[in-house]
Amino acid sequence: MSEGFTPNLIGFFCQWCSYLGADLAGTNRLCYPANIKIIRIPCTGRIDPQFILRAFLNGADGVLVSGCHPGDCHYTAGNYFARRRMQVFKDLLNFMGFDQERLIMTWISASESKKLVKVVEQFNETITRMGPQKQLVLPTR
Amino acid sequence: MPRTGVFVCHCGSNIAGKVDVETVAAKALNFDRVVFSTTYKYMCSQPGQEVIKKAVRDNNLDRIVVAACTPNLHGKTFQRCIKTVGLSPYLSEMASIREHCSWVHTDPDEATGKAIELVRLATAKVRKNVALLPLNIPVTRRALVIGGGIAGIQSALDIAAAGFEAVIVEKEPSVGGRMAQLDKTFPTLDCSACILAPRMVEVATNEKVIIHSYSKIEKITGSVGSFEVQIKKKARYVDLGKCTGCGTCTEKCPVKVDSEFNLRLSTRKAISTPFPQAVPNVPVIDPHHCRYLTLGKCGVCQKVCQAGAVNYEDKDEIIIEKVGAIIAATGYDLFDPKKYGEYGGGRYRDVITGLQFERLINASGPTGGEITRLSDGKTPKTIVFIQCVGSRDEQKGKPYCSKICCMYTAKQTILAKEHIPDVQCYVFYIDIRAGGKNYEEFVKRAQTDYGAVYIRGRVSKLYEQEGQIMVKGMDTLLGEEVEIPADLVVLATAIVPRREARTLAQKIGLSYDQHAFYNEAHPKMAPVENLTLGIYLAGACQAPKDIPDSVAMASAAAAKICGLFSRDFLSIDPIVASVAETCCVGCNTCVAICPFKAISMEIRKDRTGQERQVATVNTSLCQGCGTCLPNCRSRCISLNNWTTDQLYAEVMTI
Amino acid sequence: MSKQFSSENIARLNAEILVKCGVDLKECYQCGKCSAGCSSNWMMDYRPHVIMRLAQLGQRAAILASQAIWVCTGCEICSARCPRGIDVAAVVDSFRQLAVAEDVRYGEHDIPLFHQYFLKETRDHGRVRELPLVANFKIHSEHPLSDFALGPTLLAKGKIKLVDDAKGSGVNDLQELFKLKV
Amino acid sequence: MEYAYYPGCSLHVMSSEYDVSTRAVLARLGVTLREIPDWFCCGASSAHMTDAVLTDALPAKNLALAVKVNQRIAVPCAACLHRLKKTDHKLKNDDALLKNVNESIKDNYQGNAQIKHPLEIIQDDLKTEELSEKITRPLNNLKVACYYGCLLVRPAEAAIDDAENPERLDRLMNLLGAETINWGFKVECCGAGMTLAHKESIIGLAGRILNDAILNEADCIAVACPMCHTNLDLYQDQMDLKRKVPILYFTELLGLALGLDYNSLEIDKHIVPAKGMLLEKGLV
Ligand SMILES: Cc1cc2nc3c(=O)[nH]c(=O)nc-3n(C[C@H](O)[C@H](O)[C@H](O)COP(=O)(O)OP(=O)(O)OC[C@H]3O[C@@H](n4cnc5c(N)ncnc54)[C@H](O)[C@@H]3O)c2cc1C
Ligand SMILES: Cc1cc2nc3c(=O)[nH]c(=O)nc-3n(C[C@H](O)[C@H](O)[C@H](O)COP(=O)(O)OP(=O)(O)OC[C@H]3O[C@@H](n4cnc5c(N)ncnc54)[C@H](O)[C@@H]3O)c2cc1C
Ligand code: SF4
Ligand code: SF4
Ligand code: SF4
Ligand code: SF4
Ligand code: SF4
Ligand code: SF4
Ligand code: SF4
Ligand code: SF4
Repeated sequence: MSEGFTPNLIGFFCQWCSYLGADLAGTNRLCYPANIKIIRIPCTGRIDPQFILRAFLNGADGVLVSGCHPGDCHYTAGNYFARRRMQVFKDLLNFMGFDQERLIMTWISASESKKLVKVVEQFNETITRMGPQKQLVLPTR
Repeated sequence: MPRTGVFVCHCGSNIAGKVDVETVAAKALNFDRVVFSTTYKYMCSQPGQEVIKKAVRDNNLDRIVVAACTPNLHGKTFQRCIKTVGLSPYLSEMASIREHCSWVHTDPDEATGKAIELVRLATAKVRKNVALLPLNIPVTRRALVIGGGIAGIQSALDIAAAGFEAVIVEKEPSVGGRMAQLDKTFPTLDCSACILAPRMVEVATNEKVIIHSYSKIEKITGSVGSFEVQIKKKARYVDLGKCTGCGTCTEKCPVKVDSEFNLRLSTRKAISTPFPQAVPNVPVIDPHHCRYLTLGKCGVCQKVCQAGAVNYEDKDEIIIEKVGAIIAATGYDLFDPKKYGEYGGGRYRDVITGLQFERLINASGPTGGEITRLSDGKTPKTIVFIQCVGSRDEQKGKPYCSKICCMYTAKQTILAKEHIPDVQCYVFYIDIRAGGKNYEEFVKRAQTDYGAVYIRGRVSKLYEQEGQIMVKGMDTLLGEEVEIPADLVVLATAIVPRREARTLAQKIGLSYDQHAFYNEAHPKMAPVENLTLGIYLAGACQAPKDIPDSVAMASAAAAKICGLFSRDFLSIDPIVASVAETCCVGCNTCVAICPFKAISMEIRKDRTGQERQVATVNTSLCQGCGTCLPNCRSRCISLNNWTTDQLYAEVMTI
Repeated sequence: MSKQFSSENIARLNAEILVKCGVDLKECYQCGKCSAGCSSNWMMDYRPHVIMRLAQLGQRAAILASQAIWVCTGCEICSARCPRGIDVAAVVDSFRQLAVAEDVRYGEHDIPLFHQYFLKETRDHGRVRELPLVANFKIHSEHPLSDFALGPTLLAKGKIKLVDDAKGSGVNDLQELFKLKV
Repeated sequence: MEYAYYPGCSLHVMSSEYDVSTRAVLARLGVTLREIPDWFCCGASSAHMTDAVLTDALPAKNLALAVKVNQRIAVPCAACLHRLKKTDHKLKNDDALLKNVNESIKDNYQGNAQIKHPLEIIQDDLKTEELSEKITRPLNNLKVACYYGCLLVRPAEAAIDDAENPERLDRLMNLLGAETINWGFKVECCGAGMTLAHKESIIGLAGRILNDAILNEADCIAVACPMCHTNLDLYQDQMDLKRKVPILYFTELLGLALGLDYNSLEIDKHIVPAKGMLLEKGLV
């Protein structure tokens, strides 16, 4: 645990569920750590592992991909593809010796604002405990 | 060279109370290609939009970022705003510094810091935005209405009145929904059948309305403007065209089973219509109980039918309907009180649900309108009503208020008194929710004119003693417990979505909440739309609703659809994929992966005349999910508004 | 006399109970289901939902001095049926424990006394011996002579032993945990 | 099948007939009980009502001692069962608390106990057919009100059956040939630990229960807890009842059905005599 370390967290949130869940967290005035930035994506199926790699290279300490629950994908199956892709990508990260806990994927629906807060809090805790991500950083940042 | 303007909204104190908007605006000027920034109290207001327009004109801006609420609220507002000054709507982005920042973070410095970062991301993305042309897609001017309750019926009639066709798919043998089960209705006490039946006849005879009863949705493909719907018409074993509705078959059929329509308070035959005014007034044979269909014996109904309508060989049938818009009007179910062991868990015969009570007092119900006890057939002299059973209960039921039970309980006390002049009704309630025109007055009448005694408090337990139901409750106003020996207890059970609501939603891509009620696109500004374009909501499938609200919502959904149908072409956001043919290697991966089968292979000849396969996207089928992109090894697919360039730009600025 | 509300008292008691038994008092919406089913409601000065209400409003002293917290049998009917999932019985336990710890003037004489002598038996002998318990308790109670006649029957039936030297020696390790006043 | 046995204070003297009959029927059914040598009082209501530390320390130490005999623990007293199970549940779900408690009890309980009431042992560990084969004196003609009380069914983590309509005891009694009544007081409170501390509670609470059993024409009430027994049995003289109702431990009824000797079950220790009624029904 590093003193006073605030991780840089990036969320890729599906526009149909988790992004709306984040909107709802706002409407309900829930509260979660400010060090996460949420990027809106059309569907988790759109997530290219390259984006995640890029995020880490640019200094992200943790990446959270969040989409609709299995079976609830707005596009019927995008999240299944994403899940498979993420697993393969995590295996690859693992193989490369990268801390794979820095990348997580969760299902948060448009109504689960409380879950969102919990997920973000927990993820923030985990990454804070792990300290800064130094394995994949570009020299110039 | 892009010239971006940044507009930071105060939203009164919603944003400015936490985020230092001036600093955000000042910092924004440092970001790449940002040439202008300002703040305003309410950006979405008319003067706010004028600020944007003026800035675009004065500073020659070609891109804007509005740092305000979520794009889901005002994204469209600002797109329209810049369109009026000649900019493509797609050259705008929003940074959600309200929902994702000022409202969810406590520390002003942190919030300001984050707001700056969010603006940085948005300016990075907008740099890469391009002017897109909206897609014009043809509109099939017919609507599908799923569910033939009062909401579905009303929508269909309104759509038909505007001259368009409406197709109702109803899973039961008859339309009518729950309203057909009710006796009289609050707050006017007119008889449910008297106001519903004419509407049912109207839909049945309206040439613009097609009813597929005893049918269910198998599959829906396509999108707004052109959906294709597969409907399974279940085998009815009675020919809709030949049957005259004479009822002889029902009369003669020897098999009796519990009536679903009468909530097991009576029986029906194996061949039957759910209720006398059914539409269509054609019976169905229940294949699980008919002796002929299960054992090969009987055949009475076929023998007695003079119209020759009974056909034991009938099979399920799949039909296809093409429509341009869909209304979900699937209504509600009732919470099963079995979970309440303290209320007998279904063991006490004289503890019934509110809907069962409606059947009991209904003149065409199982007792011909006599209120009697199921245990001994006696007329109850003391009736206790318990409200909020399964509602407002996070332990055993649902957290929400079911909205209509306060009212129907009041109604039932009035009707009980009208049926049994010397009856005494008691109502256990926690709060009375009677917000509606003449609603509070109605509840007051139940108390003053009909003598219902209202007791504020929940009931803890019911038990049988000496042929009565002992009600152990609390009068919190008195501060003391009360015990009432009741002859009949009526539970106002919670309103819950239809059992199959979730499966149906998954089939058609409707979003729903944690209870499986269907989600409106915006709780205030788009209450009858779903997030999925072209799908609308009516009635109690969205949340507990009474008849006036269901009808209002049904008409609103119909009006929205008529608006959609008023044009030949529909202009929609061109958020679709496209393939750069030159680099496509024809590997077929995307074809297999697209959930909407929007990609197909075509043959192209190159300059040397050689043929090769390339992928092309059918823009009318593509929904813009982007699943195909990461899977293309040659990276030759692009998705409007979420191009790899745009997302990279965002990721690079984190 | 009218009740005095103060934001500090409200916040303090809410926090105190949350720490003590994990119950968020604010969850209670005063439906009264706990009181309706409560075994001892007919003997209480404050019904359970009133205790919850007083607690929500920071009325600590009133609750600690009540008789209700002592006549509660701990049957947990209230907790089992609360629609908000509140462990009301645990809240009542918390108040009894606070009352004992703070040596307030109890709203009921015999019951807390009984608990003290019961635990004294446990502390000193490992197991509860009926005769000394009854004797000690009755001598100090407000009704020393009630059920005097029952004694011989109980003795005759073997429900009370004159000499009971059984020892639960396992309790020896726990001696310093007992904070009894008897 | 072997169990560590925690009789608890009530069964030690006051309700020794429950102890005797429990040991006898379980022995007959092939279940061995090994009494925990140093067991001591679980604290009953008095601990949790007055002292947060003792609430868990007393049960936890007993659990620590018990698992040294056997991880499976048989507890016939509903109050002890309730205390042990509640604490055990907390300890199993809260590592920090487990650590704390272990320090204060100077022991090392691992959260590895399986705590069962004899009713559960008889119904879940043994085969129904085996049990019915051993019945030599079915309880025909006997109308039993099965009374569960509070602590066997609440809260969920300590319960052996449904909180509102438990049926275990009824099932057992039906298996033994007895008729059971449907009544509203199966899970109402009899006054629990107030027996001596506050007689008024018992007269009121147990009185209502007895009256409903009488109203439903029960010959006797079957119980599975020494406190329920005492509260229902002790003060019938002082209550306003149409008649007296014998209160029998389920183990006594089971013992009779299994053909055990009447005297060996020590049923005569009850205040309200049961023998007359049992004779009349041909069960003695
Ligand atoms: C006891 C009780 C008393 C009431 N009294 C009153 C009153 O006095 N006044 C008042 O204003 N309101 C009253 N209401 C409320 C009233 O019943 C509702 O407001 C109204 O029925 C809602 O209409 P709906 O069309 O949305 O739903 P429903 O009536 O439930 O109709 C939905 C229809 O959709 C069909 N359906 C469902 N799923 C599918 C599917 N997957 N595919 C095809 N079809 C499907 C159903 O079979 C049904 O026909 C009462 C409700 C209750 C429970
Ligand atoms: C204190 C308060 C707080 C509220 N908070 C909320 C909330 O948080 N959420 C929520 O959903 N709702 C809230 N509401 C309710 C909300 O204000 C109303 O639902 C909504 O404003 C109704 O809109 P309307 O268009 O029907 O009526 P109005 O807003 O009253 O609009 C009517 C318009 O018609 C004009 N007009 C009137 N007569 C004539 C005439 N003869 N000729 C021409 N023009 C005329 C008026 O000038 C006015 O502009 C709140 C209401 C109050 C009083
Ligand atoms: S644009 Fe959004 S943030 Fe700004 S005033 Fe309007 S609602 Fe509020
Ligand atoms: S099927 Fe034949 S007998 Fe039955 S209602 Fe129709 S016409 Fe009459
Ligand atoms: S064939 Fe079936 S439906 Fe027809 S009368 Fe016989 S049992 Fe009834
Ligand atoms: S409408 Fe009334 S009865 Fe129904 S849940 Fe709401 S408050 Fe309870
Ligand atoms: S974005 Fe790609 S995968 Fe998604 S619908 Fe369009 S073509 Fe199919
Ligand atoms: S995945 Fe890419 S390369 Fe392969 S066919 Fe599709 S567009 Fe062409
Ligand atoms: S039952 Fe629960 S919510 Fe209702 S008054 Fe009691 S504690 Fe409050
Ligand atoms: S635990 Fe106490 S407060 Fe709760 S119901 Fe039982 S006696 Fe009443």
